[in-house]
Amino acid sequence: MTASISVLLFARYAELLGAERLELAASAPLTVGAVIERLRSLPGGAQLPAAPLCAVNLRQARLADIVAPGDEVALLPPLAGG
Amino acid sequence: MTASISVLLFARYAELLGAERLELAASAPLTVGAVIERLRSLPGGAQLPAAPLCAVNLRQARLADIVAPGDEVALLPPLAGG
Amino acid sequence: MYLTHDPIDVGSLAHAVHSPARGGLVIFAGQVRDHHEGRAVRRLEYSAYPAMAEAECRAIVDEAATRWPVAVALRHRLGVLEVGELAVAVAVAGAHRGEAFQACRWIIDEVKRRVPIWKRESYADGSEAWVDPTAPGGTMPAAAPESST
Amino acid sequence: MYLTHDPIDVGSLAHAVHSPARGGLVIFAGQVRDHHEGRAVRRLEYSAYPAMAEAECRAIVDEAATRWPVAVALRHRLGVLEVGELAVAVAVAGAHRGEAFQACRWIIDEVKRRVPIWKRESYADGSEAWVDPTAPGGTMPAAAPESST
Repeated sequence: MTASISVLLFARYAELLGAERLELAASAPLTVGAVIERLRSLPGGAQLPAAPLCAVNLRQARLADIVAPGDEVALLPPLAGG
Repeated sequence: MTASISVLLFARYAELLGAERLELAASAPLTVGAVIERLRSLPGGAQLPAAPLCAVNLRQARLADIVAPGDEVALLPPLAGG
Repeated sequence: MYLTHDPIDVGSLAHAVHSPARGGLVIFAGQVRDHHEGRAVRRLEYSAYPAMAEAECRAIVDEAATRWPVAVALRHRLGVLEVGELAVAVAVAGAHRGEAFQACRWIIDEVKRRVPIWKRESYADGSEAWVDPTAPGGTMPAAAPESST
Repeated sequence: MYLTHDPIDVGSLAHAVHSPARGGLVIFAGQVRDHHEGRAVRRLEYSAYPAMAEAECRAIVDEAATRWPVAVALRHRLGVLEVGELAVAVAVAGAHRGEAFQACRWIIDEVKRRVPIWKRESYADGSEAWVDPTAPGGTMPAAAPESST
């Protein structure tokens, strides 16, 4: 079984990368910031902000937080509910 | 035609005096306070406060305000709407 | 007409202020509670000085419309109400929710402060009293209950 | 379930929080406006991160109930909405109106602040954009409109 981190993309960010879900191969823990850097190197990813709102396993997270294979990282565009 | 001031009584004040409307004979202007003193001298009137909330011709009034024959004075118990 | 003896329909008040340009709707609805100052309330009766109460309600609504860019609907019930029935409702719609909240809160506070309406409560033990926010205990004695037969 | 693809029924939310002990009911209803930042809006589409949005809504409702002695009902719509349809509604009932107003205002502010929901607007001229309160002009470009055929 390949070790990976699930990345969820929503709204405009999903449009930028043309995907709502990606699996990033990851054999060891890394920071949320490192996950974002990898996404920014993908086609369409350059327009992602360097420090977007993020969640890890449904809770808001910071760029310095550590994620491990099996975690779910979500990139959240600026919220517009209500 | 008898010159008089109409007095309206509401809620508990109407119960105290046993009337919702009184005509006070008055040939000349007098103060709202004087109207109240006359009401307080009526049967049941002693329980009226000396300075109740009052209105003259639908607008809140003070004890020193002057009323003339033809005016409508209302004595308003503490408000309890809403 | 801001006073009514008929049940208040909140939906029709909301409809009255609704418009596609006003995205925020705030409604306050006050209903008859089953208790007051520790006593079990069975029903109550609202009475008013109708001409002055209508004039005060109109003045409140007009003043709200000058203070905030909102549309307002207001209704206060009179007569006998059972527990759970609506006594008063205010609907305020505006483009921005902050204004709608402020205006709605201000209007209901002003209604309570300056509209000549009175409330006679009937308690579960058969007694009655006039609600009087200025009195110790919140009520003043009422004459013999209408229900004494 | 705080999120729904079905039209929001404010009456059922009011009914859910209603009780004879709670005399004050405050409702906020947010509906789709016909304009945004000067542009004529035709319709819009709400999307969400559903699992997190449900969790955040639940956390907001639970926190409100610890801060004020109130009952709360909350619903946010997802999917395509026409102008005038309800996007979100909050119903708060309490014994005292001040608490109900405060809680209702706090809840809708928190929903906007922390629930992961996004809004794509379709304008009268056929263009579309993502609502982005942090962007100059309030929107960011969207990919080709779904309606281009």
